[in-house]
Amino acid sequence: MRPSRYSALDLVRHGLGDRPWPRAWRQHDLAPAYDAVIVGGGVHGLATAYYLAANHGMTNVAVIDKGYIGGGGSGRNTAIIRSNYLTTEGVRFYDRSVKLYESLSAELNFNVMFSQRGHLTLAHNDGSLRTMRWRAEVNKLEGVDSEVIGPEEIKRLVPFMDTSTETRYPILGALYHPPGGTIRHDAVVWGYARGADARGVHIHQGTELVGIETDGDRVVGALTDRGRIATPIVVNCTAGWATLIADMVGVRLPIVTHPLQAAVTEPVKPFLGPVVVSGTLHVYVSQTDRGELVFGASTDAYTSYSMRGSLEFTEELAGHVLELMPSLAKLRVLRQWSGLCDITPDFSPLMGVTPVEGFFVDVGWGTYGFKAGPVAGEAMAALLATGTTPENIAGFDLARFPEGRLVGEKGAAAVGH
Amino acid sequence: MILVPCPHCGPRNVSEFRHVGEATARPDPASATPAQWRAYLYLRRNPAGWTTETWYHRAGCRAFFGAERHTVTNQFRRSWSGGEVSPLAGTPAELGGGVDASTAEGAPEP
Amino acid sequence: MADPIARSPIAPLPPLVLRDGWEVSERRSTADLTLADLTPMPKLLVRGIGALRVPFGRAERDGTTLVIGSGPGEWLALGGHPRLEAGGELVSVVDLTHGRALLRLSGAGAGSVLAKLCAIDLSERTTPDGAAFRSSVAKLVTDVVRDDCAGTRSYLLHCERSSGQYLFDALLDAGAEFGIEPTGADLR
Amino acid sequence: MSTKPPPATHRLGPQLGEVIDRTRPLRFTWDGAPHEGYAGDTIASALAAGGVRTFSRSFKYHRPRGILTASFHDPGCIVQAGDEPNVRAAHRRVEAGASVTPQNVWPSLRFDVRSANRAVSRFLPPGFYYKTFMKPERLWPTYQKVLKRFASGGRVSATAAIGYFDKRYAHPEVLVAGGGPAGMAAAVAAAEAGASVMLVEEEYDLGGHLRWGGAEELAFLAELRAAVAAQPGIEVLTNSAVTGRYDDNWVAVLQRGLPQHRERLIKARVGTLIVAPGLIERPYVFEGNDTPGVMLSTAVRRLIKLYAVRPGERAVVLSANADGDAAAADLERAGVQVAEVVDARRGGDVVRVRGSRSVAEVELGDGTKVACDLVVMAVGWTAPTGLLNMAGDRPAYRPEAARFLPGESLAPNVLAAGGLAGDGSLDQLVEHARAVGRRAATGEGAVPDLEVHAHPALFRGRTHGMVDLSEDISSKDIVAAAREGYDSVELVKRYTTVTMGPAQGKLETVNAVAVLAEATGRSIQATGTTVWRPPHVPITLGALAGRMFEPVRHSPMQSWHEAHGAVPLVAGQWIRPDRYGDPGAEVRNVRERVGIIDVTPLGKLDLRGPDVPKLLNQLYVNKWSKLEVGAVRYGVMCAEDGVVLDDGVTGHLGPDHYLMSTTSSGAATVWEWVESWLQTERREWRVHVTPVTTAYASINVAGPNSRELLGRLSDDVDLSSEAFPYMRVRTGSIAGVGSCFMWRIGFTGELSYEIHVPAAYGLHVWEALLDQGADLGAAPFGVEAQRIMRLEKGHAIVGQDTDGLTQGYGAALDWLIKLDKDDFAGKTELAWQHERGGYPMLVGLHPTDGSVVPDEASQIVDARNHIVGRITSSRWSPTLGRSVCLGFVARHLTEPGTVVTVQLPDGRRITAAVTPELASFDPEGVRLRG
Repeated sequence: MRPSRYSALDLVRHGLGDRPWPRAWRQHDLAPAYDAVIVGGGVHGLATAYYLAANHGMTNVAVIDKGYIGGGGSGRNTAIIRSNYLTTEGVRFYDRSVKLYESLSAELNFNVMFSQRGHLTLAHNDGSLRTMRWRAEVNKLEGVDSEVIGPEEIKRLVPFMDTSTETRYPILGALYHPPGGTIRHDAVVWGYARGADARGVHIHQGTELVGIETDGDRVVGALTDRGRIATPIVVNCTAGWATLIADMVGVRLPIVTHPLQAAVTEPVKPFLGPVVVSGTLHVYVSQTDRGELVFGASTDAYTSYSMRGSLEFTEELAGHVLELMPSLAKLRVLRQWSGLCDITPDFSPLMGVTPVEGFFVDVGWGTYGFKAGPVAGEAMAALLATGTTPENIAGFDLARFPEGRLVGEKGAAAVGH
Repeated sequence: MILVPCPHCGPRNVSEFRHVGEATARPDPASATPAQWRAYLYLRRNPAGWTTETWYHRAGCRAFFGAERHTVTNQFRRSWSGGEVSPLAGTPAELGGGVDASTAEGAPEP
Repeated sequence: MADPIARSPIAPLPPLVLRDGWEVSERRSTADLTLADLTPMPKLLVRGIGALRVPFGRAERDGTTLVIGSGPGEWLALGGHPRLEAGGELVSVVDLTHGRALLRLSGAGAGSVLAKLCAIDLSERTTPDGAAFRSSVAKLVTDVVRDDCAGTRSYLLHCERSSGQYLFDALLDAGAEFGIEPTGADLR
Repeated sequence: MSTKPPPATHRLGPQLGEVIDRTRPLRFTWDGAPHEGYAGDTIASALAAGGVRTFSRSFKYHRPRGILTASFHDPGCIVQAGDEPNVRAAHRRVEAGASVTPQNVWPSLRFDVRSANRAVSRFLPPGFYYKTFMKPERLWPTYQKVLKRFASGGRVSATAAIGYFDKRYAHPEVLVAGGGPAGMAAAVAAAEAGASVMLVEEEYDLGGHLRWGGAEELAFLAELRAAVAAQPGIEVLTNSAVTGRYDDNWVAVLQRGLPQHRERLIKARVGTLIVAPGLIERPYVFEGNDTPGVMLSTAVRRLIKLYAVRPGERAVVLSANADGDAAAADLERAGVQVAEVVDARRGGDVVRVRGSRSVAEVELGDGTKVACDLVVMAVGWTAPTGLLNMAGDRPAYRPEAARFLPGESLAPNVLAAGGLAGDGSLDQLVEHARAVGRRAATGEGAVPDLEVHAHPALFRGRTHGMVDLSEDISSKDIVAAAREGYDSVELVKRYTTVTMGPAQGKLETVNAVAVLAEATGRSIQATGTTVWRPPHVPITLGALAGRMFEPVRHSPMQSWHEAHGAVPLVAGQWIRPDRYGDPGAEVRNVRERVGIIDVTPLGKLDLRGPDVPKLLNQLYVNKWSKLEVGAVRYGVMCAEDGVVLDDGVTGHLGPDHYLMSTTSSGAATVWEWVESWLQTERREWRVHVTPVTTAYASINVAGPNSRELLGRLSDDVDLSSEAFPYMRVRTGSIAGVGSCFMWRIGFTGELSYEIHVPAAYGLHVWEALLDQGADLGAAPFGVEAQRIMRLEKGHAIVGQDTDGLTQGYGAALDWLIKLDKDDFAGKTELAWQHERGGYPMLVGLHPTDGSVVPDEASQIVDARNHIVGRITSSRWSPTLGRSVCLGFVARHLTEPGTVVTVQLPDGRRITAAVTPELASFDPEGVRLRG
């Protein structure tokens, strides 16, 4: 079946008739068997399910989530979209994601509010500036719009920015990436869920994976707290619990889990255009259409599964925000939260097959999983449906660590931001 | 700000420490296979529960020490001097000594 | 050639005089809360299990020398050379007179000032007179010694030389609301 | 516009517990017009006294909003005060001369164009923006501009005064959050038991609801205040708030309105936290419940008793409890005509309120319509369980009491007291609180259970109304969202944004949950609440940031550099001279005469003990066993993955005594690296490590005249090439300063001496060098000139000419790496890299057109436009009169003479040739050995 179309006209119709809107996705009983069980009802899991159904006609699929959809990293990240990466592979991969995001509202008939307001990565030292130029040059060769700009141009784009040389870490320049921006993260999750549901995918919230049944080295079932599901395919699309789920089938992943915290201020009238990122001050900030400032920083310094958040996070964050924009001192922080990030040694994901037949991974997304949601879903769907690994994720294979083929994105991270 | 029990200085704010990471014994370089060696470099158990790890009291006694911490509650139950070497050094390069570990730089951009 | 002049990393307030080859401030403040630069004082780092008797976390006077148990098997000796215990272990002595800065924060409000920069509990219960600890002060690794003078609350702060001026300025800023004043040091 | 403030038409005569000082009138402006209030007035009470009823417009439908709670949480009273946005007008005291303006109004408070939204509200269901603006895609940015216009909140300005904010640490054994009767009693009991106590109250005075009680309550309050004052162990913080409880009882307290600062963050390591915030009165949901003139019973009592303000002329009171009845009595006493007291306990109800700008008429459950300008709601309470939630507790809903109460999973070092913990008479609550206080202080003593009194469950009447006033979310919106499948409390919150506004759910959550439960047919307990997250009370970025401590490091010669116009270079914590004038001229002076550079930031580790050679062999890739006293050697360190970590020279100063130098930026890393090996893998080795980076002022004296210059200053060291050859170290005096180290090494490629002088004498020696060397051309040079010269010499910089994946052999270190050593850090990976081969290599590059300097990070591409390398360093060489570069190229391009294509950032393409050596200048090293 098709979902009821959303449109301005429908808004008027429903408004006049006070007709209730149909459910965006339905509730189902747990079927005894599915062709594939996707673990994790976030953007990765739901996008994978959506493209399985939409691109490959594979619809006897379940997405299970122990909580509610979008309750993990997908609903906790700061929804920054960009493709200004360092390596050719990275740039191509994320550029595909940006392209998919650009047409996602129309594709899903659900406005995900992708706002390409531009993305600035500040450089406070020559090493950092060199890295920005490195990224800009690779981006340009791949046809991605990125350019290194100077303090005057930065001031023009962000009048609140202190671009003087009197600051502790003066701003020397920035990588400017016009197609970058922000998106309404929940809308992406709901849009994919609605689209997948309309194509027959079963979405099971409040359903926790408790075990994976194998026959030799082959997956035969998924055990949940609501019962057993017979399935030849289990896809691990989780963040925070990736290693715990892999442990169920004895697959070891090169992942450590760190909390990543974020905070939001009270709303004020719009004053900040682009997304602003500073690696040296490890802070990023953007203003939502509601007027709130959304902040993030780098992951917590020690591994943890705690999502309670810390005071020191907001302290460091505020200090660094005010070094960039001192006149915001009287703006108030309204709420802080945290999510879990699965960090790999080369800051690149783990995607594809594992030593256990039928157990697939789409994990290890660190702090950049949301922006990859659509392309990851598209590629994983292709892998599951065709059995062959798409070229654009071949480099993210599990074997690269024992074989010492780390992905080059680590290059920049260690050079300093 | 959790408290980390330094075996020498007693409980101190975590910002005084560097989390070296989950303990991993160094294989014998002479006989280690690539898979074994890279397990030492990259593979960690990453449990949601009690874990044995190494900490460095950067802003205190400068001791490396081992500790058992619960990764969900962040409670510690034991600590002792020693611990395991960290294969990848890992202290952010740009900031010199003498700062709180909490101001460390090094993670990739979101 | 001019005689060598030794200088502290902390710019001294006029009037200036030379004392033992060091350029120091003659200024004397009468404020209730003062901050003094004691950098010219000799500073030795002693290492070696059992090299000295003073326990870790305590500071004791050995004649004119203040011996600080600054770490496990590690001591700081300020103002002179302590008598080392004979021990089988490796013992080393490194002169850090030029490598560190030394400040004294004195006055009834000294604890209140330090409490703005340092997370350690400064109450009598936890850090009484003679207590020593190394921690973060204004985000700078600093050895702190509670070393009261004639019953008045006083702290010695010992940090890496190149950040001496930074720490000095941070303490003055924190002490402003309590009327702190910089003063020249009596180094004897 | 008149400059006379309006008469205080609504100000009452003196009240028993009033907090205003009638002897101190204050002038301020509201929306540009002059107003008057008294010291002690809040902005809202002062305006209400002058008859103001509308304080703002709501964010979505721009409905007029007035006083609802007359407390910090009041969603209708959020205003702009000067350059400060989102000020809580019902809490912030009025200041003389303040300029206060309403928010979310355009063009004016009285007439607001956007209130047209109200007409179309039926067409703006929750999440309507998800359902439209999808096509055509190119128009979305335009739609978005329109949406942005509706952003709520005040304004920030790029020129706002920053102000002074700071922080302090505290270590109270007991911290009490809430200064009402229970909090005061708990604090006194804890202090009596010998504990140090911090008592934190959000409002300006201790006392909580006793402050607006009758004579009896006020007398009891006076006793409690006296008891608190009598305890020296209690630190009282009013106009302050606990903003969060974190792991290990790390508690954040926001202290407001200090004389010298606006806000201060107190970070308290607390023994036991007592949570005693009292209860928050809950609004009632019915049609028109957000109309100005609809108030909570506590709001009217605050206005009357604390501020002597008459909240209206003719009131209808909906009462389900004693506080409602008391409010009715207070209104009567204040001369307000109470048209009707609707008793909810007997089934009385309010159906809807009519009135466009403010209340005009109310329709009751029995259908009667009563004309009035004030509707008072007393329908029950919300327990502010946020802090308990942060301490791991999941509050439990008690249907008979119609509110949440503390659950079972509270952390042992957190206790609850007062109305949050249960019901009872004032005496019972105080007794309970005293027991809690004693237990907090001593860890002993039983805490009696409090009873829980029945209370009618009143959330939504028979009409739909506003649930979240600050977000403009009605009960109808929540029902609609649930029907669409957003039927869990988390999903409905995200979809409708209910409880996401300034009050963060303190007023709205329970009503939202109740409406959702009603819509889904689940119980309130089963529906549950969202997780309360810090901060419990909004806190400014300024207070969180405090004084922003960022340590900086300076060399002993910093004052000289500043006095001589050095351009500063921020290198991590170090501030260094980048240049004094023209770097090219500085280079020429070094190449032709002699220059001096301040290299104090070079990391230096003093190494002592018999096992130092073992340590060096373990951490460097080359061999160290045979380094005799007086010799120095260059070394490179790799991590265990074979990636280049740092480089530098180490000298053998004397028996069991070495000095290791590191890069400036790597100093901390290497120190920890060394310590980690000595304290873990190699604990048996006897080595003492001491960082002595700034125990010495380090100066590099470089150039043909350097020997002559140093000779003039050092009388006890034979500097002749025979006595003091290249790669040797000597100890002696310079300019009268003893025990200086002199290393004969050269990063610049010239005859040069790196001297390490006891730091306090650094400036003395620096000035002596320039003074004595004037005729030799001695002049300072900066980091930039040094960078040019090292590049001419082909010296790679770790972190610039290598990256986070560059293993030893890729950095062209074949000549240094000794795989025949039995073990060293990174050996295994380096051996495998060597076997594997095929890795990209660092090479020297000369652009064919020597006048072009390709920017660093320019990419090297092949014919098919694929990236096959990049420029890592590039400069114009004044010595060679051409550009010189280092770069990475794919293995098949490393042969000297190979010509590669470089893509410049401006789009141009140039060619460059691989050079035979990394060094472009004096590759044989004749000059530095001279």
